[in-house]
Amino acid sequence: MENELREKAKELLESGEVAVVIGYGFNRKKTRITPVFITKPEETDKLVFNELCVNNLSIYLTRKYRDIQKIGRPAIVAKGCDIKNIVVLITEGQTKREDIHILGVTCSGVVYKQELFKGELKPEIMPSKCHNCDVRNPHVADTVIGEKSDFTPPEEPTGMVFDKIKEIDAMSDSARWDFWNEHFNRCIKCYACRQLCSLCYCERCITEKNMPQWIETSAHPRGNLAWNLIRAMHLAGRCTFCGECERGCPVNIPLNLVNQKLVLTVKNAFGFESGIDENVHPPMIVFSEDDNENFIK
Amino acid sequence: MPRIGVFVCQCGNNIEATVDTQKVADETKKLPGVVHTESYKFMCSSPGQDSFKKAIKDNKLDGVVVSACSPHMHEKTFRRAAEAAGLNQFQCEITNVREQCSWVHHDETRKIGTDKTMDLTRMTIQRLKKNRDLTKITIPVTKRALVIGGGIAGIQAALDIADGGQEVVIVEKEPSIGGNMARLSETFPTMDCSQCILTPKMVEAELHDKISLYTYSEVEKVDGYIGNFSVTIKKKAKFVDESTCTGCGECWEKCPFKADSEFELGLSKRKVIYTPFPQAVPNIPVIDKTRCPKILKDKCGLCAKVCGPQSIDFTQEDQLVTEEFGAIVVATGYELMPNKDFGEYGYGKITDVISGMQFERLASASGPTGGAIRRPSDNTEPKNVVFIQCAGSRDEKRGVSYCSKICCMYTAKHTMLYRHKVHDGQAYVFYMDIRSGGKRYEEFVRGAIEHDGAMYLRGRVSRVYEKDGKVIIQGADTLSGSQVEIEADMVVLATALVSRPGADTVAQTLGIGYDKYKFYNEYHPKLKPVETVTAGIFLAGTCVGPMDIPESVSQGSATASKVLALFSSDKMAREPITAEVNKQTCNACWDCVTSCPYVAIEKEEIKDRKGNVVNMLAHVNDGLCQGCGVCVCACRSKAIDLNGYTDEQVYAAIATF
Amino acid sequence: MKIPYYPGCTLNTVAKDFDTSAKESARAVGFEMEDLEQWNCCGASFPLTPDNIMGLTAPAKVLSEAKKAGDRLTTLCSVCYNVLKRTNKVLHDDKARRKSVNEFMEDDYDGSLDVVHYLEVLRDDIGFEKLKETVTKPLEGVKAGAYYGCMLLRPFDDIGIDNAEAPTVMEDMLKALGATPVDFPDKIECCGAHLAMNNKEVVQRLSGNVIASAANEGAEIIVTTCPLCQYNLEGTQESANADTPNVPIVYFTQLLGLALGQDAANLGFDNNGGATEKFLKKKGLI
Amino acid sequence: MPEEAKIETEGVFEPKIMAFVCNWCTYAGADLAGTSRMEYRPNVRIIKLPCTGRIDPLFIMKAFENGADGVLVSGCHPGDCHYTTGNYHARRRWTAFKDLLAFTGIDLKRVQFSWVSASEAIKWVELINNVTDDMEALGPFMKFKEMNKKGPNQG
Repeated sequence: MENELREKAKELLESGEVAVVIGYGFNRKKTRITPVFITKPEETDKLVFNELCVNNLSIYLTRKYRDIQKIGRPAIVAKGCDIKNIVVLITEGQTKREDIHILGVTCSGVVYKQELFKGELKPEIMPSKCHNCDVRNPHVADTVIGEKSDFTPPEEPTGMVFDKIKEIDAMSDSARWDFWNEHFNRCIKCYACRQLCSLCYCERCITEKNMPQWIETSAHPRGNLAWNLIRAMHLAGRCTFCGECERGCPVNIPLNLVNQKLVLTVKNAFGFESGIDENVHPPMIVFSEDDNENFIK
Repeated sequence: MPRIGVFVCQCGNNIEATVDTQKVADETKKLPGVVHTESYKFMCSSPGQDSFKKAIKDNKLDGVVVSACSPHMHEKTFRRAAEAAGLNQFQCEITNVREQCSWVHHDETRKIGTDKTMDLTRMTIQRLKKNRDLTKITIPVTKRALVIGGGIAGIQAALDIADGGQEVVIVEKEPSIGGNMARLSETFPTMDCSQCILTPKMVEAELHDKISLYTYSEVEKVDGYIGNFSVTIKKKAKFVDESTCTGCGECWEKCPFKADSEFELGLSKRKVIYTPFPQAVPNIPVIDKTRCPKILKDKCGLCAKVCGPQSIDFTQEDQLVTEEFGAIVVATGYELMPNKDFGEYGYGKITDVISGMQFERLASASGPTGGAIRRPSDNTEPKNVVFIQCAGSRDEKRGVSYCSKICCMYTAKHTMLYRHKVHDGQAYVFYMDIRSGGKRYEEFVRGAIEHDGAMYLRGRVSRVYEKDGKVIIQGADTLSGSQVEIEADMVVLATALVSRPGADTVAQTLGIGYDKYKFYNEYHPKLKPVETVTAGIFLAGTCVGPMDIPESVSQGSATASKVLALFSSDKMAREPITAEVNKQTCNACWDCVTSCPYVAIEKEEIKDRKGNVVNMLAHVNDGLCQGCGVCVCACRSKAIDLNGYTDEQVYAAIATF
Repeated sequence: MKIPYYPGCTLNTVAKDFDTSAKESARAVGFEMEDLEQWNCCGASFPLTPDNIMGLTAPAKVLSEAKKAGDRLTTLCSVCYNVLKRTNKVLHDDKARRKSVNEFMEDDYDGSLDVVHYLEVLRDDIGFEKLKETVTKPLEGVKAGAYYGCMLLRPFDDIGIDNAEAPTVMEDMLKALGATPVDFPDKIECCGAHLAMNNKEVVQRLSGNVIASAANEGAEIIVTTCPLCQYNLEGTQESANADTPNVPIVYFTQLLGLALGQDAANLGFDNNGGATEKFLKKKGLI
Repeated sequence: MPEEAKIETEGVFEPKIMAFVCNWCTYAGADLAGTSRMEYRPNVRIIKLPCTGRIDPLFIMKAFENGADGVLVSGCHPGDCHYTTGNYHARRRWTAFKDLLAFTGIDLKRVQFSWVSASEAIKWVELINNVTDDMEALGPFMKFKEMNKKGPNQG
């Protein structure tokens, strides 16, 4: 599979069809996977793909990485779940489908965090998204690499995130409040969640708008709550549940819970799943006259 | 430091009774930035406004708060006064302390009212501090009006606008203007012949040098905004060259093929090349391309052979033209409810059950029977005719909930026309209520009953069926409390007036609202009856709801006055409550473009000095933006803000809370 | 396909033929009607006063029982259908009355049942096209007038089986059976209904009108969905002082059974008026 | 005097309710309540916006941060929006936001949504009275107030 990937990347670079291949490679010590940006055909051997490739590389397609954009037309190695983000980026005009070459890789799951990997990909070190993955075969791609997966996701989503959401839903208001307060209180406003998120591509984040300062920038519980809730709102109907924000959070705030909660809301209320079709507008900027309004008096 | 003035109105005793306005004035004086406060008996009075202006000048105020009645009442008044005193009018803000405080909290100790007034005033002061000077937006105006629909309302609007010296285009989808009124026989309550009063207007419209008629045409697309609409019109192929056709009639005389006449509602035939009726304007025929054998299979072509000026052109195609207009009058009219659903009235099954409009054609001198009342099945003169009112109207379950308004009157007219033409005939009318409000209307109905002997039966008809060449009507007469059965020769249904099929599509094309019956929504049903929420688009006639000819004509004239007012200057000013994009922070995600209800946000190309497109960013079109603020919420980076309701203003108000 | 079925008092007694012919025919077209284990009278009339809770309890009990058997309930008698369907709607839509009824019955029925008439099953589940294919003995040359009466159609908002003013469901069925449906003006008029108890003259006048109206349009046989209509129409014909044409009055399921090839002896034509068997013999159907 | 102290000393709790309403329907409805001299509880402070479509979840967060015990959001009924569709957009936004707030443990009685037309003065009055009652029953929004008291965390 890796050979196939390298061959294709080489071909793309040689033909000049793309100027850079954004992919996965090993770090110098060969212990960890890190993003690599290949511009020379002879360097395509650096490309790898394995169960450690958890990173969502779609972030390098955004305006946050203008230096990469400047190199020229990119090819990007992407798992199905990463492609969902690319689809959202296309929907939101951040890139054009024809401006990128998607090297879709079939995937049989990745680790939740690389350091958990001890030579074997056990279910318990895989994130919830992998257990429920419906895109192990890339759904939007120019080239698909790897053997076809015949994995079918369970009808009812399973995994820690979903269990925890159910658990929280069943809690009392004050228990929920305490749960989140405890987590959000830890927030140090480092914005790693934002930095890692390919859909947090704003030229200026709302928290950096200081006239008026809607969200307090200090790591005060009050501002922490506002930040985390408003960020979740900004991702409502867009978040693909890639999990990068939670993976990157240095204080381990379970952001997957908030995001998945809204993914479920959007799915139940508006029948929408993000990252599937680039021609469908995200649900929060459109409406249906028949939307449920039983909560409105 | 800002220099703010606060003016607390006592409104006689309306505010003063529950609010200690002097205390509010004294307390607010202590707030930072407030340099002048006063309490006054009637701020909106002339002396009140004078002192307001004087205070602005004397204290060199750069912002004013008036704590008084609702801004819906006097915001304009005070803003105008502020402007007169040299202040930008958007530096004047109103606190609503009458409708939303003093009138709703009846506390005699005045504590509640005073406290709340203080709070509200403080919020307004903080908001005001974030106000920016705004200037009214000026938009150039294309002095050319489009009238959609060439019925009486549209014709009247066009004539009045044209008489006011401005150019008008009437777009009519039928081959002739005239609309439903052209079908009518005589009109209530004066009984003058509809065609006699309508035809001169039609001709006048045709001959007016400021009016262009686009018949057999439909509006396809509307872009732009008030003063600057760009409208694409489809001119359907007539297969007749309008510039050379003389309307001699040779072609339709000779055409050997016939079809049901739409104008005559199926009561007679027309040719395949035809004008809908003899007085058609323009008097130029069209070829029905769905039936013409020449067009369908290249056979016949007789019309082309007999045409003197060689005007027939079988190769013509539909044409799309795009033209600029400053205002649009929508006068698309009505239809009668299709009656196939009225099982109990046997409509569609029984030939001699006809609609009121079909009766108009029977009674019309130019109609299929030359004005003689003949029933459709066997062309005999009906001696007993039953008129059933409210067929579909006021029937929420299976018809429409509203009253169609004109049926009581036209049914009375029908009974009269019938009696005038069939002297020994008897008319029966089943009615629910007789609604004859209007000048000389009630007298008219009385005339039908007392002079022309129509038998009015208050009650509903339960069943209509055929028996031995008669139409049997079973119904209730609730006044005598008995059931009645009438053997009639013909039944006339006063079917409900409904909007035209496709009225919703037209509304969507124009961007105007409509109700559940697809009648168009007025801006305000009482005070802005001919305006729509979309500036520059006006409504006339029955596309708004059932109305009679005088009302439709009045509305036509009313829209004309609105259009002429709009065209009275080369530029128009409008409130600057519009969204604005910060180009530095726009992500070009186009969420604003998608969510905008007005298509007011465009993708603007940003070019470098060489003219290469380097970027695309959102741009708000001031002419189209109505200032709802949906885009502001859609924008995650808050690169859009709404002037007049900026984030800073709202934030300041919340933060004061 | 099995559908829970509520027979009702009349179909269990005087209109037994209606019941058996319907069940037989159902089997022939591919569904099974299962009698409810427990049932009582439907109440026989729907209470029109909104505060009459007691009037709702009998049908509510039936519905609650039916819910135990499934999500749908079918029935044949127009009156039972009308009462059950409307009661069900009340229990579904009107929280307050649902609460009162349930409190009284110590039950928790929520109106979630789908009450359907046998004709609806034929039309919507089986389909008249399919029915037509199942017919083995087409009723060729039989001019049949479909008489609906009141209860099967109205009030329209509550019942909604067909256009209340110009219904066609029975005509469509008759067409599928190979018969020639005859439309007649009085097909949805009242037969006189319960006035059979105390005012026979009215019944004779109204039922007489119906029969005359059908005969006038050329109907040779009248088809009903209601035991009470059948009783009133036939009773009117048989009464000595009525001057009405002698047209057989049968249940629609009897003709259905006949067309589906069932043994005519089991369809109960011998319990219909004398003219019935004669007519069917004349047409060569029995 | 800080609010909590006031409750302790005076035994009264006057909830603070912030209402975000649209200019065309609810604001006009509230005006009509005034013109009709109806009486209602004085605890509400209205912020007028052109349309419910302009009401950002940020406003609601900020209102709580500034000590609101309850927030009311109200606009035109579906189909009546002055801007034709602004309220439909708002409705979507609220659907997601209310779920999120509930998930965080905020009692949804604290944020109430309503449609009040320009003619529904009675509905407005009842709404304000009910919301005020609800807030009184719930008591001061201590969750937020306590959070406000906390200092910045030390990371």
